[in-house]
Amino acid sequence: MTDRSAPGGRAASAPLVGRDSEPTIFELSRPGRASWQLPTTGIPETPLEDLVPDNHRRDAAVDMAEVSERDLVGHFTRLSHRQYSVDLGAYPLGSCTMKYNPKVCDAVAALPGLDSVHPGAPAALTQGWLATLVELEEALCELSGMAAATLQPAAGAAGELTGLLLMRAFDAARGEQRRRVIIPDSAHGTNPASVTLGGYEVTTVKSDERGCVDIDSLRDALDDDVAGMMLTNPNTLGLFEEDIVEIAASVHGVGGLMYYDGANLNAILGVVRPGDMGFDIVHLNLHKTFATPHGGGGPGAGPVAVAPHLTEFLPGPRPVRLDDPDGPSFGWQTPARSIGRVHGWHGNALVLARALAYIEVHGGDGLLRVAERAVLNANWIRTRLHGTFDVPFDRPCMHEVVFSAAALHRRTGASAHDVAKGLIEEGFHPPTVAFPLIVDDALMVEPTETESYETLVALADALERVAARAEGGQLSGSPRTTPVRRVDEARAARTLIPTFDARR
Amino acid sequence: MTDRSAPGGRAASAPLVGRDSEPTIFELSRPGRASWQLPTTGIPETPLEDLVPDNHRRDAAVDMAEVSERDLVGHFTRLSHRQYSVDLGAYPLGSCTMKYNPKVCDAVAALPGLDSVHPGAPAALTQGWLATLVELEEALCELSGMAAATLQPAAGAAGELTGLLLMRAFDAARGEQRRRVIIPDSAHGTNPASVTLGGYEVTTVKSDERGCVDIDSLRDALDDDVAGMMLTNPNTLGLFEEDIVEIAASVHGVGGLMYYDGANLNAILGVVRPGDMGFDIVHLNLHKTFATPHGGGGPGAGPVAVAPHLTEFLPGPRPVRLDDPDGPSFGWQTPARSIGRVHGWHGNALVLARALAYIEVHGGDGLLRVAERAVLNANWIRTRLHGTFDVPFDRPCMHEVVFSAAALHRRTGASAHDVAKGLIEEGFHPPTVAFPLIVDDALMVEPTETESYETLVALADALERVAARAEGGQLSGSPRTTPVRRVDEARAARTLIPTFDARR
Amino acid sequence: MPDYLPHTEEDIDEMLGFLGLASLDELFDAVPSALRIAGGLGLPTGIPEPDVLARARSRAEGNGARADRLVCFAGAGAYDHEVPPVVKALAGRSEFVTAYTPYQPEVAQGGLQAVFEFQTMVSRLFGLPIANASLYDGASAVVEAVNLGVGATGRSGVLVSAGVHPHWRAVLATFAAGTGHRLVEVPLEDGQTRWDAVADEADIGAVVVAYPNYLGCLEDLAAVRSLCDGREALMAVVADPVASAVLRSPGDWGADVAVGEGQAFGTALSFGGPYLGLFACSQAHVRRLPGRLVGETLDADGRLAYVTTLRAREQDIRREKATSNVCTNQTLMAVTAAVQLGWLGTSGLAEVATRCARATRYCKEAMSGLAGVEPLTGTTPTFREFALRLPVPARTAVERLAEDGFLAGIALDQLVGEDGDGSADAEAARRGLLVAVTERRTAHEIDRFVAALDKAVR
Amino acid sequence: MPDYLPHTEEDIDEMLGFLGLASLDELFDAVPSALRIAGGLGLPTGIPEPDVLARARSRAEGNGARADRLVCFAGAGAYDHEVPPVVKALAGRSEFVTAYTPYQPEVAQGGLQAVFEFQTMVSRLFGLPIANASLYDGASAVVEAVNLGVGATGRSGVLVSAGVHPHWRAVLATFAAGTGHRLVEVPLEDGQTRWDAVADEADIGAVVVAYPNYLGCLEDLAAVRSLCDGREALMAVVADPVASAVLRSPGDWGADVAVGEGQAFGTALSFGGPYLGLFACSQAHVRRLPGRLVGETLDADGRLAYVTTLRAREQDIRREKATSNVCTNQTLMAVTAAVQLGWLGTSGLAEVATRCARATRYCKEAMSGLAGVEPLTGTTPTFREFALRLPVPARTAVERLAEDGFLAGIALDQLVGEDGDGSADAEAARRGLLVAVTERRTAHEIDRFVAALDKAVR
Ligand SMILES: Cc1ncc(COP(=O)(O)O)c(C=O)c1O
Ligand SMILES: Cc1ncc(COP(=O)(O)O)c(C=O)c1O
Repeated sequence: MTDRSAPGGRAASAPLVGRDSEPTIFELSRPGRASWQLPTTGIPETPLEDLVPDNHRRDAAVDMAEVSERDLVGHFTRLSHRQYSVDLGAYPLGSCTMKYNPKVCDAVAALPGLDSVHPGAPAALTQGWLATLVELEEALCELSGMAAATLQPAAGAAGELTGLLLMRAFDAARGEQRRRVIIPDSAHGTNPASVTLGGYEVTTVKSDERGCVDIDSLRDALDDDVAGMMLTNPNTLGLFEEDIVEIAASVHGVGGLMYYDGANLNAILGVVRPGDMGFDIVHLNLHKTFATPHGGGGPGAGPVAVAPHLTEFLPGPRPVRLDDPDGPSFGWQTPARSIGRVHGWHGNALVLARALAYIEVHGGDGLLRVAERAVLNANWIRTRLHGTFDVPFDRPCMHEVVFSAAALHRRTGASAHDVAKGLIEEGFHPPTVAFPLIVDDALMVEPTETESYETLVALADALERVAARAEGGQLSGSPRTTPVRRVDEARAARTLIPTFDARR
Repeated sequence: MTDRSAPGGRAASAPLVGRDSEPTIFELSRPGRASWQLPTTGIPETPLEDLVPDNHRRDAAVDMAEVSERDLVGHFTRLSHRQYSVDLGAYPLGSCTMKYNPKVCDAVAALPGLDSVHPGAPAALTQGWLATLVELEEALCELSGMAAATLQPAAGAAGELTGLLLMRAFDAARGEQRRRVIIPDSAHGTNPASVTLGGYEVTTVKSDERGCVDIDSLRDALDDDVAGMMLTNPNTLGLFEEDIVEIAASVHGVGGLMYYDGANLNAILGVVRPGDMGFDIVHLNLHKTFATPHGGGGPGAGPVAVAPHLTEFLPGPRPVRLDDPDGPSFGWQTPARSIGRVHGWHGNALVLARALAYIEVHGGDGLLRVAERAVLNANWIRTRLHGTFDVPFDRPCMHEVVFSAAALHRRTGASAHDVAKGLIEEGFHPPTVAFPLIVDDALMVEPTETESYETLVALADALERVAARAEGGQLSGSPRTTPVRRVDEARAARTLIPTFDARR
Repeated sequence: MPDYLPHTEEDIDEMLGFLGLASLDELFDAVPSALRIAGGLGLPTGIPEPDVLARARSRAEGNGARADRLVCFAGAGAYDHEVPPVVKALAGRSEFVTAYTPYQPEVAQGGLQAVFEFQTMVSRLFGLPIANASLYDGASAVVEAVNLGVGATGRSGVLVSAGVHPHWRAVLATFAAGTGHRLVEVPLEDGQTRWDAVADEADIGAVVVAYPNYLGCLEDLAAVRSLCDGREALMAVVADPVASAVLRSPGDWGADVAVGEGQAFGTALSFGGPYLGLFACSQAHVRRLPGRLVGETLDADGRLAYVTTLRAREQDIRREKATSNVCTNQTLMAVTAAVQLGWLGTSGLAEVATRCARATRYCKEAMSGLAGVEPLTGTTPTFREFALRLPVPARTAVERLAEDGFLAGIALDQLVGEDGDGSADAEAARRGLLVAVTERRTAHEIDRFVAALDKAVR
Repeated sequence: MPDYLPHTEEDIDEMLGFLGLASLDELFDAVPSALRIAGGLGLPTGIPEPDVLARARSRAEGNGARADRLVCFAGAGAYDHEVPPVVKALAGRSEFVTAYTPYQPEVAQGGLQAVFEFQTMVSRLFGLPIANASLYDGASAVVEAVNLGVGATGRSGVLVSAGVHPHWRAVLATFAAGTGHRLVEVPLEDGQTRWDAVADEADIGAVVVAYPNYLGCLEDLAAVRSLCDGREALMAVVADPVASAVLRSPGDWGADVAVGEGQAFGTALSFGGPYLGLFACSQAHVRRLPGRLVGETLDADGRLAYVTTLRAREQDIRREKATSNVCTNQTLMAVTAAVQLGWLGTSGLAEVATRCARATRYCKEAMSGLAGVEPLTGTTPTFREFALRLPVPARTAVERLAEDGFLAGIALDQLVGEDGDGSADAEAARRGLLVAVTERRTAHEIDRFVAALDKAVR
């Protein structure tokens, strides 16, 4: 097949009528063409030369693509047809919680009274936004069992780092300078990376044969140089750390703080709260649990909630309720010993507004149902596919389940990666592969609560067919039905072409 | 290949990952599932039995599909991936004017102050809408060279019938009862159908060897029983009726009225006006010329503009400017001898608002450019493909050009229809086939002004490749790359299955 | 400033060169120069998009009656129903919006299947096996029903209940001037059609009745069926599709044709259009069906596929002998309705209808208690709309209530005719107010509305 | 009332049966019962969608500062630029909105290619060969630039111009607590950085300067380049990407890293987020690049394809040794920016920048004529934003002008710190007003704004 990347208004590059590539917008470009239109302003047309001093002015305009509005629309619409999404089908990526996001949340975020508000406007003119933030904070505190929260962090990893800086501040305030933070070997990669950026050293503790923190290893690792421990619960294997009370007590016992990575909160909404488990700091991934669509990579939001002894360190300024009966109801306040800002403004506000809408529409009762259905779905998949793939830690899981294709791999040469590509041909987005790292050939399935029983059955059937094809040695050519076939990732890294201009 | 129409949340039915069918929503349905949510109202929950008398109440609820919002979204999003559209690529359907429609017009139609207005609200509370309608009417009159217009007709055909009833009313007012309306043999099918519904008989006049109305045949057909003549100009061959002045004079000579089918107005915007050519009644297809997206079959709008001697017959009530300096600026008025209403309310108002926005953004200057570019594009295609297909009436065309695949058909067995299917494989929507009826194996190409030169080149290249494949006898299996392959139309008519319930 | 035309100067030069032309003007050489517009169109020059939007916004501001400003109690065929964001998102997808009529089924399966599903839903709702892909609106659907009835029976007399929406009757009358149908209006009494008033009419091809009728009243369809049986006329029911969710279906009552206005299913009030003409009929009349019809078939590989079918009825083939002249229809609204009905599902559709009935009952009862205000249709059961006789002209009441934040309903005289005719009936109509209450109205809104009406009619 | 969960009672029973469980509760047997929430969450029960929308609308009403109500002259890194309907329509397509990070490139070519195009556009704009797929916002991009600089040089001292946005400097300071970077703030004089004030600072890994800086002023980047040369420090330019359309690019001035806030390209004001962190660097630093990077490659058939690349830098592989902890980024805003820049094209981008400069000049000149009002930064050239010293506290002016329909700008003391510190500088800051003027502002708006300011400061 040739790689025709011809310009012109064909829809050929949309999968609807074939598999031809879509040219880049730069290839569709033609000098002199344009689509912008700007308002009539009546402002004198002073030449640029009189506005920008010579030594600062660039010689020539920045070379952008030049296309008509029609070609712009064709291009990006065709690109959209080359992109899988939750709205097209199931997306059982473990750890990612790719649930369906109610469209009402989009409608809220698109309200002109929310999306056209300048973040620097005075509090008196942004009371609606402040109310939104404060109400969300209160709901998140109730859900996590914490006392107060900052909504500034723009994603989970930003929340982690914020949490670690809160640890530092707490340490410093008690005149200490602890150096280590403990994380389990199953932890998500952002955890260790954040620890480093927080100025701590990582101490990794092993998982035991049940897939949970090995209490003995943990005890060995603990001493008064430990600032705290980061943990998700359920952990990244989808298993609930049953010894959580003991773990928390041990860490607290050496004066450390417990940090909860909330990426897996979906499993325990309304069932159990991190605060009640003994955590001191909790970040929440609103883009996982609270239904902000992931945008192909973001934006998200990673608020951090903390126990009472840490509230004075929270980033500021924070939106707060005011008492003054004559003045506005909400204002900004910076906590006494705040670690400072962690975001240019107030956080990913529109994401926060979506999360509040999501919480309101579900309510306390609905959020519990979310957790129940998520866990039900995951366990059904686990039990159903039990014989098809190995389940390294084989017991009831929470909202996700980790299979291993290691045995299959040894037997047939087909890795978890191959299984994933095979599943694409079956019409499903694959599960997460190669994570968590402690499972060989991991296939991590998180169906989420919004997928129906029929979808689970279809997904399980598909995975069984894929496994059967693997036994028949038929997976290596997959996928065959997609706009491109298996992509050469090594080549991309070897011969780096990060822009159109780097193309030879 | 099997016809797996399995339920479940696979995207398999989206072309992105394969060619499996999408199940109907009824197959995705499962009793007890639902996605509706309705507002809290606080109204007492009186049982239905107390609200609807027994003899009127149905026994069981109407069986609709029962799906979750997630499955609803999956289903219709996947369906959308099985649908070609202007936004995906060129759509050179002759007579249909499938130009790109600026998104700003959608934004106008979505303004809450327009789309949430009840049509029965008093004039004082709908001044903005009345202004919209009046300003549009004035612009359409200027463009068509007419005195006044009704905006009620919901599509071109409705406009035609309205125009014919205006003829009747005009006849009746002068105490006549003419019986015949003349149309050329190249006319669009709606013309004769409308004539019948208007209570007239169709008299067809032949086209001459230049593709235009044969003046002699016309003269033969004319007498004082002729109420009028319907004509498009440019005609459905894309050719300008050069003798239009003479034609109009002849028809007027016997006391007939000239009716202009405005479906082809795109070609002459700002160049020449139907009124100046001698037409008395003009309908305009706003969904062709004035950029309302066609919606997969509609809605459109077919306003009818008339010369001064016909304004008193226009449908009513009509939006009008008022003179009263103290009262509102706009009101409703029914013309003295109105033929009556032709629409349940005021016409397809949101389509009308889009058309006004389109006219405003282009302006008089821009509309002329529209016509120029549309005609330039069509002539370029004509000249370029001149050797590939026959051009039955081979001279400069206006906004569209009719080729004939008849010779190709005879030589290779590949019909215009086959050429169309071959072009789909090339990534383009095919031209109109089998219309106009007077050309054998017609292929009617209307590129429109919004397609770029590159697109024209790509389209012409593709048509040449298809013709070459026809010579090689390779077209009969086309298209191969689409969600379904060639569809059995005869079977559909033979074994009628018009609903899911009619499936066996 | 750029417009939407992609042609660069070089493109134009190159293309003209290829054509052997010296200027764009020469493209129009076929147009007699005497006819050419001299000096350009008398229209302003183009203005940029943001300016166009600003103008549209300022016009929109001029619409006091926006449903986001005035609480809407107006109906008469156009209702303020709930349309959720998800329906707008799906029906607004550009593949549905910017496609043409599906002439090439291989690349139009999405739209075709959506319409096939729509047809199924309408068929189930109306209890008839055939439903088409849409007509312009309720009014045009009635016209087509009558045309079908007259065509099928060869008899041009048509009994039309005065309970059919006055505008739709007006449209029927307009088009009857062309078709020559003889329309006989059958009067109402207490909101129900007095068929006995036309007992002597002969040569009747069709009988048209609305259910519920435009005053919200339920009609006796069994009586209509026997009337039709007696005359071998077709029974055409103009059904409110929301009411059909809880009422016996037209098919169940024996209707040959059922038509209606589908705006209630996902389409905004939109100042009256684009709306959605619903049309269903019995198997016997499928070959007279107006408009488009999608059918199921197979592709060359034996795969399920959809396609427009029975095209031989249509004007592009049948020309002057076509069953109808409808070409462009309202497909996008049909797709919207399919999405909305998919969202509602079995339970939601029944729920909306039930809530409308409840809210209407709640409002009607509260209003009947007001001094000087009385129901116009006696004790005849109504569904989601009812008419009141006020002590003041209804237009005055509507005006006053707008100041309190309500679109109070539709003044009957406005609906019946622009000016009225000065008769006693006209006077009655002047004091008649048609009030509709949908599932969106809260008890609080209704209570306030009732109080405001009480004040306004004193 | 339905929610978003598709499980019917029967589904649940069947699934539980398959699992051998008697109740949903048993799914949570692993959770120690003492920890389980008793009596449900302390949150209200769920309310239906329309009620949620109504609540959000009423909150939205509480935001007086909506740009559709107050004419916006506020900037400070967040600008009221034109975003056309076409950009919203395209960037809002659900395939872009509801996809995850492109872990499976075969079904993510659409998003990957859009980001590849975005990277190319940022690279061209900043004049540097490498650009990543986005960071959270301008502030986080500065943090990452400093981390890269310190990492590359092994020197922890960082000179940070006081012209960098105060919030961003605050964020830098917050994170420096973890990384241990030694931040040295370099003061401004008349809106330009006084590098001589830190001539003695040693062990400098990076120098950070804003161009234009947050007061709108153009800085001398040649001086920064030679400063960096002298110390072998990395030169990091915080560039306003709209200004970059007409100013010499950071790369052209010799920057090693350029970062910026991309909100101006198609993203609404959004009360501050989600925005778009732009990041570009020279080839030398590609392996220290934070965040995601899309590269071109081939598929198994030799067809062009896109994929995220150099993943070995990222935390999921590198863990505690990763160059950055960023995982989720702001891809949707990057796609939006690609669409917006595609819409603007070469000429439109230059046009927007030029119009901003013109409108700013127009406004600045008119304001300088007002009694008691003077420019804060002397005669230093500014681009699309400028600071004034008012005779009254700026917060007061902002308050008063809101009543006239203007969001007058940002009071400098609000930007610099919540409370000020009572010093003379703080007093100056209290009277400082930062005014931004975009291409959306008309002469008429500006004239009225100037008149209103005149009145407000008397
Ligand atoms: C378990 C876990 N922790 C942390 C993160 C990081 O969150 P973010 O991507 O929002 O930075 C993720 C996200 O994938 C995760 O799955
Ligand atoms: C030449 C011509 N006339 C009339 C019509 C009918 O217009 P409509 O489809 O809007 O009823 C068309 C539409 O295809 C047409 O092309």
